[in-house]
Amino acid sequence: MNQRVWSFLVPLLSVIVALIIASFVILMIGKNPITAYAALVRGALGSKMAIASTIVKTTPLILTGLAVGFGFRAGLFNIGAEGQMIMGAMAATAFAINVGWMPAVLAIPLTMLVGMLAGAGYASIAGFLKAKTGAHEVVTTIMLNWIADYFSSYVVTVPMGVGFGTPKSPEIASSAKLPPLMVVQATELTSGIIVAVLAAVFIKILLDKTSKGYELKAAGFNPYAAEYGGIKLAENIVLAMAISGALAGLAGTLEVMGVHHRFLGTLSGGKGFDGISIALIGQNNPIGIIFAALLMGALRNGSNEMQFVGVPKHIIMIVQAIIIFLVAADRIVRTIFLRKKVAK
Amino acid sequence: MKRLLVLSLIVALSVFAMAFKVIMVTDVGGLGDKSFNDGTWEGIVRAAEEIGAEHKVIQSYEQADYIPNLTRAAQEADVVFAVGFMMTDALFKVAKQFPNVYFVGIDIVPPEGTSLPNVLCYIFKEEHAGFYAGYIAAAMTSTGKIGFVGGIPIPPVERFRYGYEAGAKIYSTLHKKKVDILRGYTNDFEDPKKGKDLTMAQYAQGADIVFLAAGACGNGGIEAAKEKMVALVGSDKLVDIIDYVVKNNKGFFAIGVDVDQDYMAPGVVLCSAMKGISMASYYGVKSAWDGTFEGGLKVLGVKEDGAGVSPMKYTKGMIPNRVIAELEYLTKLIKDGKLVIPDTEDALKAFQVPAISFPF
Amino acid sequence: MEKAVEMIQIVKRFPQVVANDHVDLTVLKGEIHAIVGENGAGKTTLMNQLYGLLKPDSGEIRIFGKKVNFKGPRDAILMGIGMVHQHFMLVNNLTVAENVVLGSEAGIGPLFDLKSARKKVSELSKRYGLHVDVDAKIEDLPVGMQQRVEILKVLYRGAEILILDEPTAVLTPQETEELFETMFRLRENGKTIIFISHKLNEVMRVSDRITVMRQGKVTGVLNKSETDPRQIARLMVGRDVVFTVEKTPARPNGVVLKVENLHVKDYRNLEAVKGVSFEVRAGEIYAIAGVAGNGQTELVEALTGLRKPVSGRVYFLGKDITHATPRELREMGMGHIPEDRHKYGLILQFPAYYNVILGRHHRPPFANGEFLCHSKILSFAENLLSRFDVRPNNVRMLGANFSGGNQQKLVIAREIGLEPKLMVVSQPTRGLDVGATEFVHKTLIQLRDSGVAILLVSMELDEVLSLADRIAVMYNGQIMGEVEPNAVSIEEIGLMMAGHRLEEIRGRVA
Amino acid sequence: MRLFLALIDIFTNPAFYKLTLTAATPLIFASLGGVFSEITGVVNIALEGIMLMGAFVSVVFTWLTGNAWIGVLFAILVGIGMAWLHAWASITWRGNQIVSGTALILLAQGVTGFLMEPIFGRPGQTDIVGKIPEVKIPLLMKNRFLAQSIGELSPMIYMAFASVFIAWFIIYKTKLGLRMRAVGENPEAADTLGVNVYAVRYFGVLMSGVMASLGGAFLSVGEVGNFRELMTGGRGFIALAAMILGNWNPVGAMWASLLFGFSEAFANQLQSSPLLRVASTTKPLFNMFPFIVTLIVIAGFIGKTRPPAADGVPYEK
Repeated sequence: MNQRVWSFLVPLLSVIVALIIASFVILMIGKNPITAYAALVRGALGSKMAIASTIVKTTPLILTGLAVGFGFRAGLFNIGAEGQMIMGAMAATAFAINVGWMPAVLAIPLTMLVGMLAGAGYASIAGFLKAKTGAHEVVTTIMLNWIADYFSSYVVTVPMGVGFGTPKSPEIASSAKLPPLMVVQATELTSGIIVAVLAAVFIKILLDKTSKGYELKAAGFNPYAAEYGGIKLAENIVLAMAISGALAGLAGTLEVMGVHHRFLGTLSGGKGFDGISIALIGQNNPIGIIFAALLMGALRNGSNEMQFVGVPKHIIMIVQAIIIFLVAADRIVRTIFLRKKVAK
Repeated sequence: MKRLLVLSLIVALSVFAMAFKVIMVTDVGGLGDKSFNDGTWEGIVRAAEEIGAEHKVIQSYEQADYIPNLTRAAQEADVVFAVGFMMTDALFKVAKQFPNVYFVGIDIVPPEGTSLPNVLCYIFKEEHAGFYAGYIAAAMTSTGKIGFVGGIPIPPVERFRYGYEAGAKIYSTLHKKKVDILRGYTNDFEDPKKGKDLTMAQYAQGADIVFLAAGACGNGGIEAAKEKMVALVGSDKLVDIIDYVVKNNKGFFAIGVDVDQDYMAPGVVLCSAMKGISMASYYGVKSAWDGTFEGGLKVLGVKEDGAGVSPMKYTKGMIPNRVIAELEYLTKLIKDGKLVIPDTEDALKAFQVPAISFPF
Repeated sequence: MEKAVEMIQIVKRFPQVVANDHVDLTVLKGEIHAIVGENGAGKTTLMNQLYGLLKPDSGEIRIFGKKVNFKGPRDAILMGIGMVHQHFMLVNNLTVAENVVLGSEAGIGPLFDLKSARKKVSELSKRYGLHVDVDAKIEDLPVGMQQRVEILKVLYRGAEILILDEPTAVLTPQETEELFETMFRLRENGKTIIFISHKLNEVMRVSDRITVMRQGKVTGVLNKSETDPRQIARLMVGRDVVFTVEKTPARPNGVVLKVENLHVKDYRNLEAVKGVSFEVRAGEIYAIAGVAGNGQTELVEALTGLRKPVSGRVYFLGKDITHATPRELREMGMGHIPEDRHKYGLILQFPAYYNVILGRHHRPPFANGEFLCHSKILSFAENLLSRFDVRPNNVRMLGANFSGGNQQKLVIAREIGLEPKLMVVSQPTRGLDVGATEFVHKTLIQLRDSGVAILLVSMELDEVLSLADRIAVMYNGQIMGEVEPNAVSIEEIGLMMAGHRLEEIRGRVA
Repeated sequence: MRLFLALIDIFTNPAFYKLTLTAATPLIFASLGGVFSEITGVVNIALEGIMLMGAFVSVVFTWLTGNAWIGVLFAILVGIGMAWLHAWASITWRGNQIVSGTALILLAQGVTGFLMEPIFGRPGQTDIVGKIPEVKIPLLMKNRFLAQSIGELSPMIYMAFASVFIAWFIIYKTKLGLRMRAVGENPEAADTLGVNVYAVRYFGVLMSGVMASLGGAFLSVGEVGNFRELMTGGRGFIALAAMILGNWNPVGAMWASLLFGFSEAFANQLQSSPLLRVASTTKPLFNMFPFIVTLIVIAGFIGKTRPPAADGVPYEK
């Protein structure tokens, strides 16, 4: 079967295999897997609200997935989307708190820009160090993650902290809040999803249609040939890290503008890390990443509903682990299903 | 398939509709924190068992889960608990949508100007609990140095510290004993090793009693105290520890937080600075059941049984009776409003120990 | 005479192609048996089966009359077979001694005894005259040395049957001669040698018998004494091959490239080019000959902007380009066919139409502002591929999927498509078969005749002699002398390649 | 001046050096795990997950048997099991090593969280179940400074340093080690010489399971005596960084881990120091110190490190 079909089929088949394996675990704790999975589907897609919150969850995952995936395309392993997301959200908040006087048409894009610039700037540190001294980006971005984490928890408790009992920033100005697309009770479907999808399309165009994208990919595939072809490697490394960081920063910014409306300490909740698996499930293709993020978002959101029928949320982490594992070793999946086909 | 789904939904809903139901939604930490979540749950279970209500707990993955989880809970339950300061915004957004469901927020303060009749919020005067810890620590230290290990310096943690420092200051003023306080933060509530390392660092600098206001990091701190104590005493048996401490008048101790953690290392955990979380959630459920529920904010301190010190089951024998008696007296002063424990940094700086003379 | 190797009716299929189609091979004990054929004829596949790296789909292998069924190279090694691969199979960060003993290390139990390994290896190298520093790391050794290590590896394992896959490509004539002496010595000791080559003069010089292959089939088994190169070539290629490159005398014009006292350091920060000066004129091919690892790579990198020179000056059409970037050089009209097409020349994961615009991807007509013009790129690529007869003529195929010769054609097509004024060409025919080599040579001559200045760096002496209008020989980062091809003997060039200056040689003769 | 006094106070305090060691030990174990795996050419980002699993399993079996060493033993076995999954996916099935690694981290987080309830009857964290006692080295106890710094330590700390030596010995002094280095650099070359590339890689990856699970077990039964969900807190990633900083060499990884432990102990000591007057709310910034130090060291002093050439590349015959 051809490559394109498989790249789409493997994640889907992996989901099936993972759900089958997990159903044994569910049986072991004395629950009914069918009830559990019905709850999973219901929780992810069963109602307007379910769909809205699935999309809310998907939005930042698309962007962190893009951040990591874009890095991979340019030959960089940006494990620091987590920290860039925090820095982006924090800077955007600091800006958006003070723009009450600005009309929304100005405040919204400017806030996004600030968040993206902060993410880009923070990621560029790693890019710059790699270009300048050859320092491995995995090490530097891991370190930068922790620094961002500690710094942000300082920021929300001291300079930006408000209120009694809560480590959080003040609410951002209402002109900087993203208008919701749909409101179901307290759940607001943020228009951030549009921004995220546009970002994916933008990255797709950048990679496939522009000469800059050509250079970034060339440097990612073969830095020697790229240099031979007149492409400046150091410049490309910094630029690629900056774009990757801007995407992660945008993920954090949209969380602030569209969901929480303020900066909360542990905002990222591992989404930067999720970006790695999403990027790879989506084969580092921006459009694939949208679907991979949607899959993750739906599983995560549906798993909340599973808790209501008494299945612990850890089950869904195990399901995710198996899916990702099978996507990694996709030949396992191909073998399982191709053999079946042959047998028929 | 679709029909099956609808059918199961109907069955589920009809079952749910019958009994009185309590659902607790936690933040990302979940049960097992030996703090808010466990404390709240304990009170819910106690009340629910008394009145025969259904009860369950839903854990959130991340902040974006608060609203969906609270909404889902409100669709099913009569009383919904939101536990943890992070859920403030979500709680009030959802509660507005469900005026017929009671909501209880633990460690949550209504945002300025918001007040809903169906939302009851509890917060605690941690500084009161911290006061006991500080007073006992100052009384018991043999090195003149006591430690404070905080998690992330969020306001509840800081209030514990204000009380702790004030308590130590009261003791040292009244008894003219010089007491230094070492302060540090793990900046984390999850990692016990970090708690242990920081506690050990404070022991290394001469502290012999450390107050652990750091969530699960505290477990590591307790283990640090145990390690030091066992090395000193040569045994981890309670009798040997008491014997040694009484005879030599020294030892290494930890002070627990939120709930009674004395049992975790008998004789080594000097006392625990407790919050009356389970009591709050117990009354939350009960009031909803018997119709006396009133919205608003309740601040629970010593007077309301919302803060206090553990019974010191294992360590009472080491602590001089005089100290216990003094604490009883001071408790009365706090209840009467004659002794105000500072609850902000500024109040702490300005805090002057009032002239207190014990009647004994 | 005893048969050392018999391969009977060997068939090996790969997904797209039948690599060995009922191949028979018989090698007698104590002979030097050459296997010749173009790239892709199936020589290497056949040898990989003999060495246990691949399993035949059908057929039988006998070693000294005994039927064998190898599960891996270990089995083959145990049967006394050793192979020196065309692409060196060396571990770069290990020392010579470690590389030689890897897989059959000395030592008690699990321990590795480096001392005895060093001793054994240096004894071995002395016995066969293959001198090499046993403690040097492979990555620090020139290619020629690395090959010695490969031969030592085989000898260390006590091989009775040695497979040498294109062993002479990187050696000086003297070194080649030494290798042949070694081979003869080995034959005298009763060892059997299988010698894979497409250099017919070498085959004629050393082998006893010759098996010729074409397109996965054996097209002939010949005794050397009864054949001639022309017959072998016909069997190899399936047609008559033109051996000498037809060319008219050069009509050089003004100086295009001028290099003055250039010093360049290599990646280890050691000086690799030590004061080189020369000029290349329009319409001539100026060749730099020499054994690999004598600074040619660094020289080319410095000229093409990939490496910063330490000192000296480079002028291109009168302009100082000492510190120009690759992009600036390209804009000025310098083409570059790099030595290692996998590392520098192509982006294997890119389709052909992307590969042919590398270096010009950022400017019209291929890019319009920031955007690529795919329609123009595609039509340009289609044009180029047909003009240079790249096969298959599919612009959407990934670089990795083209054969070696066609990859090289892609690179050459791209660089010529640039319409350069100067072409820096490095090892243009490495690993190419006779047909492709012929094409490349013709193309270079045409280019020269159209007035382009060509700097050719090659380790193949034949190539240099047949193409160049002037030849410089490089040794240890310096130029030993500059000669014209029709006024120099092979011996003189060989001596220069071994580090003797031209004046010194001619002075001695005189 | 106060800072200066505080620094003197810290550096002359023997307990500071002990704290450096206890902070570095889990990193030493885990980074050795990384070295074992990557030197044979398999990237193992799953260290974090294997550590977490090791921490959990050792607590479970310590709780069941009352003997912490049995806990450690089972941690090693499960660590090997986790590593085997990684090896199976990335060597046998030639999967993407980074993806497989992230899957295993998630698996460990899910499984440990999930099993808390059925095993201990409650989620979140366990009580203190017991741990490996410290041992005294009589020879060192004579000198006060030595006694308080390295005289009385958890035996697992000594094990960590022994492991550094063992790892160094295996990699540089045995036949297997030579093959490991060869396979990580040029698997094809090793294959042609009859070295079983897959077997050698399996060995490397399984050893990384042993080491990482020891690192996790040290955190739980070696140090704090209980298990808490996600208690490894990213140490697996720091170990990964230490491995790179140490240039894929066991001794280098040890130094990098020690540097990190040193800065962590230093930050703890400094922020607690009564000599230093800093607003308590800014103290969390001290926790950034080890990460900033690492960043500066890698950027300023180490720069380029060189991974094994075939690191992360599946080998296909």
